[in-house]
Amino acid sequence: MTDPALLQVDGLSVDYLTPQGSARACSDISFTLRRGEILGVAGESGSGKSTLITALTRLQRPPAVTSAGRIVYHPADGEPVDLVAQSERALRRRRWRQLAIVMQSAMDCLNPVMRLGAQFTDVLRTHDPSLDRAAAWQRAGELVRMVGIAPDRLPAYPHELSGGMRQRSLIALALACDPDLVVMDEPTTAVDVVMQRQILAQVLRLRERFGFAVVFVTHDLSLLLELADRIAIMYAGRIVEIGSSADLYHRPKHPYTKGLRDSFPPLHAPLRELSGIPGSPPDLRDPLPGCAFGPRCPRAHAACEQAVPPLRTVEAQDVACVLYDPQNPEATAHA
Amino acid sequence: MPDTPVPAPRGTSDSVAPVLEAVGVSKHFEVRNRGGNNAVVRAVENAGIALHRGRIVALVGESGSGKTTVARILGRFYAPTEGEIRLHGRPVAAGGIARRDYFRKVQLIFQDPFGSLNSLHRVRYTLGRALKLHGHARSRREVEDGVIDLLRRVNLTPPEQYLDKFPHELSGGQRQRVVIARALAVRPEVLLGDEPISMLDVSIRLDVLNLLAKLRDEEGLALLYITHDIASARYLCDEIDVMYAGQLVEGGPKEAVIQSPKHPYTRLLLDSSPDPGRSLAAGSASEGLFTATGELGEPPDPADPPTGCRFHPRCPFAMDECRESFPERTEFPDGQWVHCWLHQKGRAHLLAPAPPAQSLKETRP
Amino acid sequence: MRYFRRRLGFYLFTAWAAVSLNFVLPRFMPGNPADTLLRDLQDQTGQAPTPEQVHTAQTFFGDPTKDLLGQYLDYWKNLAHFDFGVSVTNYPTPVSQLVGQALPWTVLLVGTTTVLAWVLGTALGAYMGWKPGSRFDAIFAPTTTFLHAVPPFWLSLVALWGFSYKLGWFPVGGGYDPKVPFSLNNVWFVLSVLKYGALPACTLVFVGFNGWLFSMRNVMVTTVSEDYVLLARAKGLAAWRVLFKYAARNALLPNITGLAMAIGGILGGTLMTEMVFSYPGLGLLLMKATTGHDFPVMQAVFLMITLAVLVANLIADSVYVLLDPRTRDEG
Amino acid sequence: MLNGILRKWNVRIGLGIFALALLVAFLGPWVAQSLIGWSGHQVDYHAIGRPPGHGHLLGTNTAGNDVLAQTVLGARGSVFVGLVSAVLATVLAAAVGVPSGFVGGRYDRVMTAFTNVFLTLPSFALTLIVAGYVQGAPWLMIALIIAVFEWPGGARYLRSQTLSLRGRDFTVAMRMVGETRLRLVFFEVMPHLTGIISAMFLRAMVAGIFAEAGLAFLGIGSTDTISWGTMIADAHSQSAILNGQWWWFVPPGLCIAVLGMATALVNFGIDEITNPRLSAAGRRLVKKFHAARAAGRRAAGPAAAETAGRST
Amino acid sequence: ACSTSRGSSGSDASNIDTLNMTASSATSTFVRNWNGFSPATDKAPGTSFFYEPLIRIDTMHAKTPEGWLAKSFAWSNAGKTLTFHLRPGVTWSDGKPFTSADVRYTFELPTKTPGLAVVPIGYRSLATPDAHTVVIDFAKPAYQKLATFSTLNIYPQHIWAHHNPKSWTNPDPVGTGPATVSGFSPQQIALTMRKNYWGGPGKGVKKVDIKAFATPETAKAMVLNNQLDWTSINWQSAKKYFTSKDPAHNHYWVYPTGGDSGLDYNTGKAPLDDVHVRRALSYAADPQKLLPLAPTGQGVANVTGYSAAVYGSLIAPAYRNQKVTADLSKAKAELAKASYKLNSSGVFTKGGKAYPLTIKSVAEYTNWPVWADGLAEQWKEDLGLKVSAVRVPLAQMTPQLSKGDYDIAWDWQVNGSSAWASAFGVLHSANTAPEGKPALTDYTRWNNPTTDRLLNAWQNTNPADLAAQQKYAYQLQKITVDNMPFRPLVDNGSFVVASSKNWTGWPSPANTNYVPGPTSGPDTTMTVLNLKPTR
Ligand SMILES: Nc1ncnc2c1ncn2[C@@H]1O[C@H](COP(=O)(O)OP(=O)(O)OP(=O)(O)O)[C@@H](O)[C@H]1O
Ligand SMILES: Nc1ncnc2c1ncn2[C@@H]1O[C@H](COP(=O)(O)OP(=O)(O)OP(=O)(O)O)[C@@H](O)[C@H]1O
Ligand SMILES: [Mg+2]
Ligand SMILES: [Mg+2]
Repeated sequence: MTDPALLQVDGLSVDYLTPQGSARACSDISFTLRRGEILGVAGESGSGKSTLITALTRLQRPPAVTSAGRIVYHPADGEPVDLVAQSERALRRRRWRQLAIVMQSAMDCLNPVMRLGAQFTDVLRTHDPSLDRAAAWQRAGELVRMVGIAPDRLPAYPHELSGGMRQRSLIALALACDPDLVVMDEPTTAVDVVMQRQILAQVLRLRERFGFAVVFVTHDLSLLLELADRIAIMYAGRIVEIGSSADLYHRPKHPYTKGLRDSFPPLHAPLRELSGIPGSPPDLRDPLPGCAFGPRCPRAHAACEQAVPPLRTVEAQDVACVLYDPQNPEATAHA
Repeated sequence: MPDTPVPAPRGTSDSVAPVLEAVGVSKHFEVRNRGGNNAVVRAVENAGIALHRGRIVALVGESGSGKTTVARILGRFYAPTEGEIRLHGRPVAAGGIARRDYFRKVQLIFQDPFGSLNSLHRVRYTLGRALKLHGHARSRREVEDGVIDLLRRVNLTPPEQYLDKFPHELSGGQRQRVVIARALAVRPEVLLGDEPISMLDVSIRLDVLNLLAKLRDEEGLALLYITHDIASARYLCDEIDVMYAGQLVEGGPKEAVIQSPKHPYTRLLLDSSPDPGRSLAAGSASEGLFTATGELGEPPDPADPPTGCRFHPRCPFAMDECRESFPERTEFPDGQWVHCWLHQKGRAHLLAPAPPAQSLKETRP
Repeated sequence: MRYFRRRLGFYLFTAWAAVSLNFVLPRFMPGNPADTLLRDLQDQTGQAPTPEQVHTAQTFFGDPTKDLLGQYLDYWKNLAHFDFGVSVTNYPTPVSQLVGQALPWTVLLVGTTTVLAWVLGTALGAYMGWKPGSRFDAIFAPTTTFLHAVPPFWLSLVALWGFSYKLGWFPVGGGYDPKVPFSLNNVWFVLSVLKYGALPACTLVFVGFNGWLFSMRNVMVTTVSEDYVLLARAKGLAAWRVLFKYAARNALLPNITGLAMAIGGILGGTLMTEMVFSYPGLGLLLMKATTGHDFPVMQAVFLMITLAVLVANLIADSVYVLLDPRTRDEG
Repeated sequence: MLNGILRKWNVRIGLGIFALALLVAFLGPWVAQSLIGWSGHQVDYHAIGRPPGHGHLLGTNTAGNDVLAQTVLGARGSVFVGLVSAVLATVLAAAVGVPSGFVGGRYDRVMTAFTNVFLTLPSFALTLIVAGYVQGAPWLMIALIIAVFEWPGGARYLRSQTLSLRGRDFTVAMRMVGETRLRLVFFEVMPHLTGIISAMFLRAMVAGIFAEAGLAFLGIGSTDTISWGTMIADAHSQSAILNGQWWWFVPPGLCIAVLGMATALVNFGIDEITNPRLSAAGRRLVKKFHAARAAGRRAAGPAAAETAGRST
Repeated sequence: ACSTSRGSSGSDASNIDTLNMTASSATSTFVRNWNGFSPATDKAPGTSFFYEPLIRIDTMHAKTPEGWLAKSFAWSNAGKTLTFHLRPGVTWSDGKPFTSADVRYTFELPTKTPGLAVVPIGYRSLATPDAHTVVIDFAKPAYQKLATFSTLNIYPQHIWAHHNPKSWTNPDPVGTGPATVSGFSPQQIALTMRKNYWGGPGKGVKKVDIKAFATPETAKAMVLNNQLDWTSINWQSAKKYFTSKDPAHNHYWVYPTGGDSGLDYNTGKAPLDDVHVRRALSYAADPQKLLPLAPTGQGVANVTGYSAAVYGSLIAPAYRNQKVTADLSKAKAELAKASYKLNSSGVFTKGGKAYPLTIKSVAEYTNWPVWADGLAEQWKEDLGLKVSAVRVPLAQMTPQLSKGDYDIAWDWQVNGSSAWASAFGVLHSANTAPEGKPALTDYTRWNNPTTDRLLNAWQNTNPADLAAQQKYAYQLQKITVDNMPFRPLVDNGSFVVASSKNWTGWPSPANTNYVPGPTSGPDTTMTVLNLKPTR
């Protein structure tokens, strides 16, 4: 893993401002994404995954605001830039050529009253004005063929395509301008396992071909374990653990990661009784002073309520848990 | 937490009479297709399913394969186009058993716990109505006691705390448990669960699965569990039936089906299901059956299904027979059965060694 | 296409219902043209009608409820020949002539003001919905709320009082300057039509655009938060392109059907405006016919309005199908 | 949900205005007689067509009636017509729409066609024609006529809502538990329609007031009651516009407008609850946030902005 | 002929030759329909400029008939024969001569054309011994029919014989009258005065523009803006809002029509069958106080209803100068005498039964409803009697009155074309009907043999015999004043709005023998011919 860094996220915080008070949906998020890497982000519903994705691509909608942090992007050519500080106009030039996005619901993401092909050509021609109409259409055809859709479906309207086709065409669309980074927010939740497999296999093959990096968000940890190079586990707006897939699966450090892993019964391995994670996630509007997972944590103790544990490197991964705090007497018990 | 092995499935399906049984049911929907002409969607074709006391049958299959339709036929939400439903061996069609009496025996649990509870009614009302409707409680006292008892049975404790809550004050898992409690209120013998956990957050799904297992074990309910997720089916069920494009293609004891699938579609399903254990079992990656997953093709159009075995256009082993007619049922000694020409034609060896499927991820240098 | 066939069937049915209703209504309602005539006569001459006159008037108008089926068939036969009969209060002028005289004015007034109001409202609404909470939105939203709540005819009255009587900027009524020769080839005539139509048109636009503005704004706000608009932004498309091709175009759809649905209401509102400004259109004709119990004219005007509404709906349906491919497959 | 609605300021103001209008409508004659000191018809022979002042807060009309007293009495004429027509229209809409959506099948098709026909007919022209036939009808009749042409829109909307509610899991679930049809309609489906129905009711009420005023203005209103509509019509026919007696025709029009605005406010509130995206509150906060940030940055200089980004 | 540029009429620089006027009733648009046989109420105006009757009525002098197209007329054969001597030298506007054949054609048309909505005169025979004589024979003495001839315009046979009078709209009328149509648009009709009119070319009016006005408000505004010279609308507070703005040029006159309006009591119905109730109501009604509420310029009526200015000596000397006044003490005394008693809430009761009263008036009129409201208020304050005021739409007033569906109504009373006709319509039992059945014109359901006998006798009296006329008139007047089937309150008037900025020569009510109404037949012609331009 010696690839150069593509994206450096540093202390990113995102708030939702509501009349009832603001909720910090992403809090002090830091990580580095390397070129060509697949970073998985997992966590339960409401943990801030989508918020993170939209913040990374600077696409957040009111009432979300980036309240702190930097997102430093390293283009292949040129100086690193902080996306947070960029103007909308400057960003627009980077969009899709460098940053593309695939969202969860393909039906909602395609303009229902535009033909599929037109949704390709407008972005192609925006970023490459030299492309004429026919050439753009040609290119759109190549793109959809890449994901196993016949180019003669280009004149179709989105509602005339099956769910799987729509989802795949979104992936093809994301690759239209050969981006450096594709962020994917649960791109396969709405399709069934067979289709999911097909789509992910395609993403991997295309990644091989084009070398883009992926930030892949899902709540399905078992899927990420197969797919991602590294995985970040989010809980209540924070990354609680980040590390390679293998490490996370075999040696989860954070009690939450462990609980999450054990929420997925195995397909082949011997069965045992699993219990999931009891309780429900905290209210982000009213954060606890200590570890947000404390109330649900089987190993919680007094120290957990004091302060939010910082992310620190433990063995191969980074964990935010007092159990791994060298100053914590309980820590040794586990480590 | 100690790793306690799940008890092995008890009894076999043949030993006792099924509580609820679908015999050769089909369901066709009249729809209007794009040209504005009428078309028939063959959502379910000649399916048979038997639910036994104290056992859970899982029905798996990809989207649109007809699972929900089967559940709704069993729940008498749809009348089957063909075939019949038998409750304790008695056909229930037209006049056989009154709807009210039927619902007393068979209850359906919906996928979406957010939608299946009326947001304007308190838990007390929802459960109380179910009790009163079937005469299980009359006075206020009885209703209150009945509701408390129900809440306790679905592990919502202390029950008093939940009595007067509105659905939006409950978490997803709690809501699904209220839904189950409502189904239990009529004291059914059969529960039909249509993807009862798929809308729940990952961390709380197991809770509900464990509750269903408890109901089977402690109350001897017969259960149908519909899911996409084979892993959870394996975790919960005794028996797995696989459905493809409206047809039941394979079934049998769960471990048999999962460890040695006899139908290529079951293999595809298993290969497609994420399994962290598999991919991370270092170096064991070998060729799967469906390597070129990209060229698998689209699922069939239920309004115009392929002839013969409906899986043939996507099947790597497709033979001429497969295109012509639907194969007979092949039974195996351990209770597994399959509809596949490979077995009829003695080519089963093609499937025989079930290698651990290929990992999605290439091992990168 | 099946969709069209079904819609067409519906419109034919509605047209039949409207036409029949039109036939039935006058025949079963109290009131009597003879009485109206006599009273008017007395009103004009200042003399009581003689008993002979009373008798003559009553026999002239006869009993409207005799041989209904035969009348009904005749009614259809006449309609097929575009024969709407003869006006009572303008006897023996054919109704078609009266309608022909009034129709252009209403078409002119309603046509231009509806289009103007719609375009203005939709454009402003799109802009407000694009950036909800902006200063423009914050100022305009409450203002238009209030304007929307003002009864149109009252606003017309106030406008008439202010602009015509107090300030004298506009004429107090009529469709053109009677001093100018009545001819479309005459520039002065055309100018006078514009001058006379300005105030009614302005009030109609003023009252009318708020509704469009609101529906457009609200749909736009919703549309702007759709995922496909977000994706369009993510694609780095120019802002105007996102606004027009993705947000506004989709948000426009309800306003298009709304336009057709509203035609009936618009005609109703115009009627009052025509009253206030004595604008010589269909509304005024209908009004006069109603007070004069001039059934043939009432029937004809009502039929015109109904047909206009039906045609507008039909057009809107077609346009909608053109603009929204999803409807084409609908059952 | 109902609680949430009542907590919105615009809903509160709107409902407040409605409550006031109702109060005035019911207490009208009493208010006029004891608070204003003039009944609507009482003639002040010493003040004919006087502008506001001299014991007449809103002046008098040319018949020597106190305009304020008439406005107060007119509330009754207008509001009652609005109220009754709204009740009728809403009941009709619910009685046609809800069963149509719930029962479905042929009954639904017939009712839908019926509703659509009504919806397509130009209602105001028809109202005018029908009202013209029954000229000089008592206010109850006027209300009835208005209601007859006001229900179809609501019926269609209620039908589609019922249709969707009927297919919703919770209704299906209760049916599968064995719930009776009647209770399904009244206890499962109807409660979800109350928001819609109440909004519809308010809108119908104002539409009724509008329609009454319009008809009165055209001389087809009820003739035995004072309403805001008849006041405007009288003012118009008695040359108040030409003679500039604004105090005569402005108050009733404003009253109608204010009631109209009250409905708009209530409906906005309901809209914002049912479609939270319409609420601009969040956006305003975001704007404020950015403004505060920009101000902070300007105050602290560019260097501070760099570090500010990293804190917290 | 119209010029192609903007109209130049009325501009300050040139001489004035166009009279700008309106028709008498509001219409927003004209329809080109001058079919005189049509019963239409919205025909195009201007008829009196084209068609003329044989005689005219001098309203200002006891409604005396005078010759018009007929130079003279005479009764013979005890009122059974009427001879008209036509004016020689009269031509139709197309140049053809006017003869007795045209008169014959016109009078015979209703009887010869089935379905024509025109009342036949009802003569026995009609003869035209020569081109200028028309002799009409009646079966009975027909003195009172004479007035009818003042409303029957004569049409040219040579034109109408070629058209169907039932369906022809007569777009370009050819008549004996002073003008012809030179232009038509929906808002204006342009007329050109004939040079060869039998009555002479007049004193200066060359053209007449008849303008449409949708509401009286529009007409008022047009007058104020100097767009109109002449119109006929009732202008409340005209002094304040009109004449005082330019007293020298702005004129507003209310010409008496001879009749009045006031209260009709439904004498066929309790409690108004009780004369004391009627008197109580009448004595408590104070028109003096009502008039300012709708100050149209009309005056308080004579107690008989007959206007003294018109009928003069035909009104009984006892009443001649007696205007209606309120007398509260008399009212209260009558109330005490009534067999119906007022209960605490002000409703008449008798035998435990309550008889609530309403007063109806025509909703569309601007003055009556206001007065009716005021009356209700007066009765409430002065008698403690509760009467609710109801406004009835114009179209329904007649049916309701006719069926007796009212208690008290504000309505016209003595408004016939002659003193006799005025009384006959409202008093004779031939014109009434039992309760519930439609009465023709006697809405109060006054049914009294004496009255009938007097009316019948009067009908057969030669109008020239003034003493006989007076005898019957006085007796009838006493009956109505005493029994009060109706109570006159306000003089009926023709309202005339005129401006002398452009045209002078308007008559005034004090000294005129014609009424300057814009649609008053020959009187209109007389007015126009007498106008002189100011420049
Ligand atoms: N528009 C909004 N206004 C206020 N709070 C919001 C808004 N959108 C999201 N949130 C809150 O922000 C938090 C994170 O939401 P986010 O959508 O990022 O979660 P997620 O991890 O993507 O969940 P899911 O798996 O359900 O998609 C949640 O607690 C949510 O309640
Ligand atoms: N009411 C209906 N009318 C017409 N077609 C229907 C109807 N219900 C289901 N179908 C069709 O029948 C087929 C089977 O649908 P069903 O819902 O049973 O599938 P499923 O296996 O439950 O799918 P999923 O996993 O997506 O829930 C689908 O093609 C569906 O489109
Ligand atoms: Mg998300
Ligand atoms: Mg399903």
